[in-house]
Amino acid sequence: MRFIFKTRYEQDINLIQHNGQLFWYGLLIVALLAIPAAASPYLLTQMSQMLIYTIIAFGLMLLAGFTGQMSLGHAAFMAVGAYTEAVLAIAGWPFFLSVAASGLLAAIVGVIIGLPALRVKGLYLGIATLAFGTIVEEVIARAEHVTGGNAGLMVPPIQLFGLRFADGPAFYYLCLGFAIAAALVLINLLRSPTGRAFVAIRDSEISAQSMGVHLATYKTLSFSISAAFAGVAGALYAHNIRFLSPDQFTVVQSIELLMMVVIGGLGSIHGAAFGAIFLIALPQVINAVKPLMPSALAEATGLQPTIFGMMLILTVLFEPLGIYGAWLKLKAYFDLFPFYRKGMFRRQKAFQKSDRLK
Amino acid sequence: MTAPVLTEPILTLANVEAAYGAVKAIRGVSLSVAKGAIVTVLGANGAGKTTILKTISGILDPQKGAITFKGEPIDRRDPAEIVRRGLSHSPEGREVFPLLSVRNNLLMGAFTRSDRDEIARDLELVESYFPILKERADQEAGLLSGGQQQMLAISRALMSRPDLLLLDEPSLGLSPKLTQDIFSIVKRVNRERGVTILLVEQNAAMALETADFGYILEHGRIVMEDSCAKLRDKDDVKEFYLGLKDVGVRGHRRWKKKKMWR
Amino acid sequence: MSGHLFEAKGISVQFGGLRAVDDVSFTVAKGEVFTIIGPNGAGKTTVFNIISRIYDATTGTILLEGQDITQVAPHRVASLGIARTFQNIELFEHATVLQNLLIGAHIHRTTNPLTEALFLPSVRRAEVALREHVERIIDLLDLAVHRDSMVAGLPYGARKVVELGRALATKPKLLLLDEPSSGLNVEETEDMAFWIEDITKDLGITVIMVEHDMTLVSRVSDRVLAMNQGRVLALGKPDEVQRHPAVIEAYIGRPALEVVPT
Amino acid sequence: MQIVQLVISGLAQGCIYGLIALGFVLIYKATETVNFAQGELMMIGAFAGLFAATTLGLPYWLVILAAMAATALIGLAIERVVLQPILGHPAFSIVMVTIGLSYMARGLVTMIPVVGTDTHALPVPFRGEIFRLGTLVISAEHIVIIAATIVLCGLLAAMFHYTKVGIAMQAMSQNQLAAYYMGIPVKRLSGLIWGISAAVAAIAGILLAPLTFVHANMGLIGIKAFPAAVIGGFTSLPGAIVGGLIIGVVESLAGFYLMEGFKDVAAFVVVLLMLVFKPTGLFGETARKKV
Amino acid sequence: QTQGVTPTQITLGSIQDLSGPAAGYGKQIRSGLQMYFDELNARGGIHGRQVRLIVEDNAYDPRKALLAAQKLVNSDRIFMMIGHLGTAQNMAAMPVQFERNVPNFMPVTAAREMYLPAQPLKMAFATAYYDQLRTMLPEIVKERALKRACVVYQDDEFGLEVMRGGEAALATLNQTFVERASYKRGATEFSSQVARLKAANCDLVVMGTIIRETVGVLAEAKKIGLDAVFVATSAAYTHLIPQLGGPVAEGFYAVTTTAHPYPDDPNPAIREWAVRYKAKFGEDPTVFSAYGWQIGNLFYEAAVKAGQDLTVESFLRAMETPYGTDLFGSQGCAITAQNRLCNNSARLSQVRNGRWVITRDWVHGAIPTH
Ligand SMILES: Nc1ncnc2c1ncn2[C@@H]1O[C@H](COP(=O)(O)OP(=O)(O)OP(=O)(O)O)[C@@H](O)[C@H]1O
Ligand SMILES: Nc1ncnc2c1ncn2[C@@H]1O[C@H](COP(=O)(O)OP(=O)(O)OP(=O)(O)O)[C@@H](O)[C@H]1O
Ligand SMILES: [Mg+2]
Ligand SMILES: [Mg+2]
Repeated sequence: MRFIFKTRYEQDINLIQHNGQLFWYGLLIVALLAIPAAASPYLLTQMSQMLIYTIIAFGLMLLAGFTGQMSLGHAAFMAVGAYTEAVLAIAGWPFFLSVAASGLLAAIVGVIIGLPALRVKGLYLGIATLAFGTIVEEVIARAEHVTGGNAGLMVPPIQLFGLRFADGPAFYYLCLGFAIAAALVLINLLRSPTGRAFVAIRDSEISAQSMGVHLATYKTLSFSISAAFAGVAGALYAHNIRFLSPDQFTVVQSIELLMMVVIGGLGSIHGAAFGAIFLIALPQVINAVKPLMPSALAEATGLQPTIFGMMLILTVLFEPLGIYGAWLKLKAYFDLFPFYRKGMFRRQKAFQKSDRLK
Repeated sequence: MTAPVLTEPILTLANVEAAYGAVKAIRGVSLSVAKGAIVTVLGANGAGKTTILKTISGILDPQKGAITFKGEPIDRRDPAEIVRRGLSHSPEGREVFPLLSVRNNLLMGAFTRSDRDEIARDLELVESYFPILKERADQEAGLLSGGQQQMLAISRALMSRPDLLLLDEPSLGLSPKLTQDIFSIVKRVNRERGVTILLVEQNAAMALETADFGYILEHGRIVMEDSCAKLRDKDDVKEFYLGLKDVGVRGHRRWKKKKMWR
Repeated sequence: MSGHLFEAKGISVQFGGLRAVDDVSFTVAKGEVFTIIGPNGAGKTTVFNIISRIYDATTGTILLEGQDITQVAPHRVASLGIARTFQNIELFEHATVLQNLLIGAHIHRTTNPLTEALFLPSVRRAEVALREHVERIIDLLDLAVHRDSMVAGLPYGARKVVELGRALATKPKLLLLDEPSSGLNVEETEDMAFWIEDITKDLGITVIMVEHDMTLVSRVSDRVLAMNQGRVLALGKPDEVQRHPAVIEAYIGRPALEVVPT
Repeated sequence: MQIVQLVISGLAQGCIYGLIALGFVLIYKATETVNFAQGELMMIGAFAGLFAATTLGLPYWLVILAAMAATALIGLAIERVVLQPILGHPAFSIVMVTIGLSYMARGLVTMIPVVGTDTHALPVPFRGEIFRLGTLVISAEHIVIIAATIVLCGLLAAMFHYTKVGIAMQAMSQNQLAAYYMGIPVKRLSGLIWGISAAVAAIAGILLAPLTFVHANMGLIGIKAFPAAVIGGFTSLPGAIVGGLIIGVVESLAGFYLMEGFKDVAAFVVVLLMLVFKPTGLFGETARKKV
Repeated sequence: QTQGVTPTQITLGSIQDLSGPAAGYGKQIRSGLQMYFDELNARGGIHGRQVRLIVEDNAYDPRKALLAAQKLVNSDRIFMMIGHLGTAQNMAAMPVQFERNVPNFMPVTAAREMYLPAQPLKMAFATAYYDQLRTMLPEIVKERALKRACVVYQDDEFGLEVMRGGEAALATLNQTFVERASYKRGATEFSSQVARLKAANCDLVVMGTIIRETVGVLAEAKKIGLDAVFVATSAAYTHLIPQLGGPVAEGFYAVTTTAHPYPDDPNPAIREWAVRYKAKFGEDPTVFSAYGWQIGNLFYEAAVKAGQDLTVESFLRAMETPYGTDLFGSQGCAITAQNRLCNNSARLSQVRNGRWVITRDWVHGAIPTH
């Protein structure tokens, strides 16, 4: 057990609360920096992909986990970012400019998609975003002269300072940089008034309003920040995948993004990262254990979706707070080690209340 | 007041402990409610009164201890099943069905019953207690005022014709006049229909006047139990629960006196 | 203390066929504690909802410091200096007490999302300042023990205090308290009385309160407005209103119960 | 005439959307969660019908009953195994579970040896039969679909409004805790509603089978049924059907009169317009919190 | 040392749709390939090397295809990508392969991008949808004296290719499409599309459709009485069309390359092959199983020619020599440095009495040069 005596208010505000944290996060960064030395090119691409999804997860977590707005159209923001980046890269824009443009354009689309959020909540918002996502997908497919339509679009590699950032360690470090920056932005927002306003909207719109929080402003702000994250991640994604087509950004993809934050643990920043790791690692793990399965099962066509669905169900069933929840328990277990009591984490009966009145 | 004939207990709690996650809310509570009696539990904010009631009606599973209702154990049962055994609970926070009409709310109170005529008669009865419920029969319950919802919650609990009625702060948010009415209704229901009542109240004066037997709860423990007549005589009860000092509870002192349970 | 801080001129609200508030006018002087009483469903909370702009008045105007605020947007009300608590408690359940209070101070933010994203030193300074402001409220209301607890796990009484604290954190001129003492026991009601006194005397905040506890009402209010069925029944000094026959008839019932120790 | 023909086709297709939407609304009304696996229940129902018709060789009306029964059982089982343990958790968690279920259902179906990833045809007695009314053509399949939809909707709406169990289901969706306090057997009713909506899904599946065949991904049509339910207000059974019909007709007309691609997004454009102009849908009640 | 080749083993990769909308095909191609290589390994392999085939799933999603390609190329270090299914999927995977000098051998998609622009690492066998129509459509139009051609197509690259091929074919006859209607992939309802065709009085409908959509369109057309000649590409040439469509599929045409291997095929070798296939996989083979087998066979022949020292270069050199017909009567393979397509021939089949019958034998299209 660790007791921290606080003597100044700043201590609550600081990024790092104590030396233990400093040590572990430091270690994590060092490990992340060291990965290219050990990883195969394939693994490195996967790691980059993971970092890219982490950025999306951060954004979606801000929206779904902290502002309480459901988005079933997040792939659309990714698509806007990815296509903007591709088109601008082809037009020869320098990377940092084009990536900024991708984020910005996605944010603008985010504001537009966020507009229904001003009138509808919960489930309805989910459907509205789903509808919007589908329409964006269709628009991309139709705007053939810009996006290449259903035939797809090849994305040129990033050229930065005369160097090629197409793949390998260079691209990985680029993604890492963006992911760390995204994490910092998210944490900073959450420890300041904006983040608290988001949480207020999530918990009670009516009293958020009487505290002077302008619902429309903050909801659209949350949508646009979240979309900007997805847009920037989409831009990186475009370079990692190098081939864009509208069917990479469907409703199913949006649902998978949402799945990612739920499995990771809704309402926590760590959870976002865990979710991204899960989403990318699971197919790898399934492939890795395939040789161990009976061949009939290993060759079964529906294996991957089945396992995906099963993991999602098991997570919600046994660990509603997702991977992050499990992580917390593990930590508590070790912190308390000899004093750990069995009933401590027993789940209570829970009772659902109507969302229609919020 | 004449003490009613105290028969065997209809409800007993033996050494019950309940917790919210890692927070223990009640610790080793033992109490018993005699059949036909009105029993009250008093205690400060956060003492665990609501928790006791929730544990009895199965909303919360006790970690330890046993709860017996009509001679059978009811701990760790499905709440709906406990209700069907003849227990009814008017919860803290009203908990009406906001989008159902007032009438349907009341009918849901009688969900476990199938005697149509009797239900109709009970409906008339509760509507005579609180005429507003009849006036607003078709209004959505969620749009009632706070006090009206409270009346609805109590009436709804009565509609199941329980053997044991748990009332959690029934007077919360009611006007002084209705508060008096509520307690007389409680008494009437108890006398006329033989319903046993377990009452949790902040209005200690009223509670002690209405009930036969009382428990005092502090920090999740029962610190005192006695007949209400005797409880009303204790100095600490007078001071902390009845406010019977010349000038308020603490006079003009802003600091708090420690309670010393004797 | 010249002029009114707040004035309601002939306000009415119609819900379908129901006139919940019917031509109500009153003024509140600066520094005053103005109490609204009335039977359940009289329209007291609705008056609050009009003032805090959750409902639109069907007719009538409301003025704050002479300025017409009948049409302002609901989220602007806080910056005009009006804060409120809710009858059924509307806190941010999945946030700590500290965070709840900080959200209360939202209108006093000096930073914007861009500087916050980078957490510039100015943001840090602003955060510390906000925190200091909020800590003073925590001290005043004795909330230090709950500072880092999730609101979801607090007992009813503590939540009432947190809500009061959150309203104070907006640094209001006019504070609307909807049944501040409901669910509190005598001792806690006493605390509430002290706080209301402090709020008006030391912080200079004007209070409009809806309350059913007549002891508290007599003790803290300067003037009392009694309502019934949406209309004004009586307006005046607390004891005058309490003695008003119509008020006794509709609201108080028989004289407050005296518990005489036997 | 052209337009009438288009409207008729649209209505028939709309009934299918409506039937799936009906399943959404049923579960929503009783548990206030959205079942993303409703389309997959429909797929399971269609496969059950296929099995009854081809392997068992049952007559058509028995095929329907058998499929309804089998799917209802599966619905019950799903409820019992994965939903009951988290009953009472936030709606969002339950939605995620149903998404997981839909993935699993799609995956598992393809693992069944004979079924696999193939497309199958369900033998139907009235297949290909058409009635002509002047130049108008109405197929028997469509008439059956429309009739079945109306009957089902009427029955279920009556259940919700007039029976104690129906009202109790609404009650438990609004305040589960209070439902327990009233002795409403929340768990049993939740199982019951899953069974019923699975049976409705089975009917939808069997009615849809002649039009789109039976295959593992046929449930994806459920995505179009969401807008239908929303347009109807999500809490109204007739609303679901009306919403479905609107979407069916709009699609049909958009496909004929508007430019390419409009047919596919028509449903979503309509639902967005609806949400902007009347967020509660055509028949939804405006629920506002009183403070 | 060439990637994926050891003294005892050749590692090949393939990406199929094993869980998505085209999973039926993917599995059959996999089975065809697997059957060929299993039998080959049992015979002793290629110059003493066993062939190991690693199949990845792309769920018909280009993104997954790309990741699968990265895995196969970088992690499993395959020698060659063989029989990859899907146009967009191949488009996504090829850059990854080519960066590591991994050839794309005989993808199962009839898109022109599989051999154009010409590139040594591209090798294709499937006559492009575009060319299928360009060669075959004028024949039908002239034969049946059709005047009003229409098209209904899936709104993606596949459907557009069909539409463009039809346009090119009609251009040679000074005709154009009088009506076009499209639908989104996965659509189940075609009433408004068919209504448009009917309103335009079409007598020929070119179909850029696959299976369910084909049957859906045919059924709707029959219902509202649109009486026309329906022609599709090899994408709709599968036994499922007559099986699902029943009477509505009668008379429907599809361009064909390899013929469906019916268990009662007149050719005893094919009959015997079908029996082996059924014994191994428990189901009757389809034309996709045959594609898989043909691709495996062509790889074998070229690899044998390449000799003991198997490298990408030696294999490509061997590939640029002519190959003859195979078990299924293919028109051989004549790949050159400029032409990366085996041949551009096609035939035409029609559904008669519930099965496919070849109605016009091989027509040789021009060698593609674009
Ligand atoms: N949902 C919860 N999660 C965590 N702790 C809780 C929860 N509900 C209650 N508690 C804790 O349990 C203790 C007992 O609460 P309970 O509500 O039973 O008190 P009470 O006596 O009814 O108080 P009140 O008079 O305010 O209603 C309190 O300390 C409270 O903090
Ligand atoms: N949104 C609404 N729609 C319909 N009727 C309403 C609405 N809000 C309040 N009412 C009705 O208006 C009347 C006044 O309600 P209000 O909440 O103001 O009462 P109150 O005086 O605060 O009572 P209490 O002391 O019980 O809280 C009640 O009869 C209530 O049913
Ligand atoms: Mg309580
Ligand atoms: Mg009120």
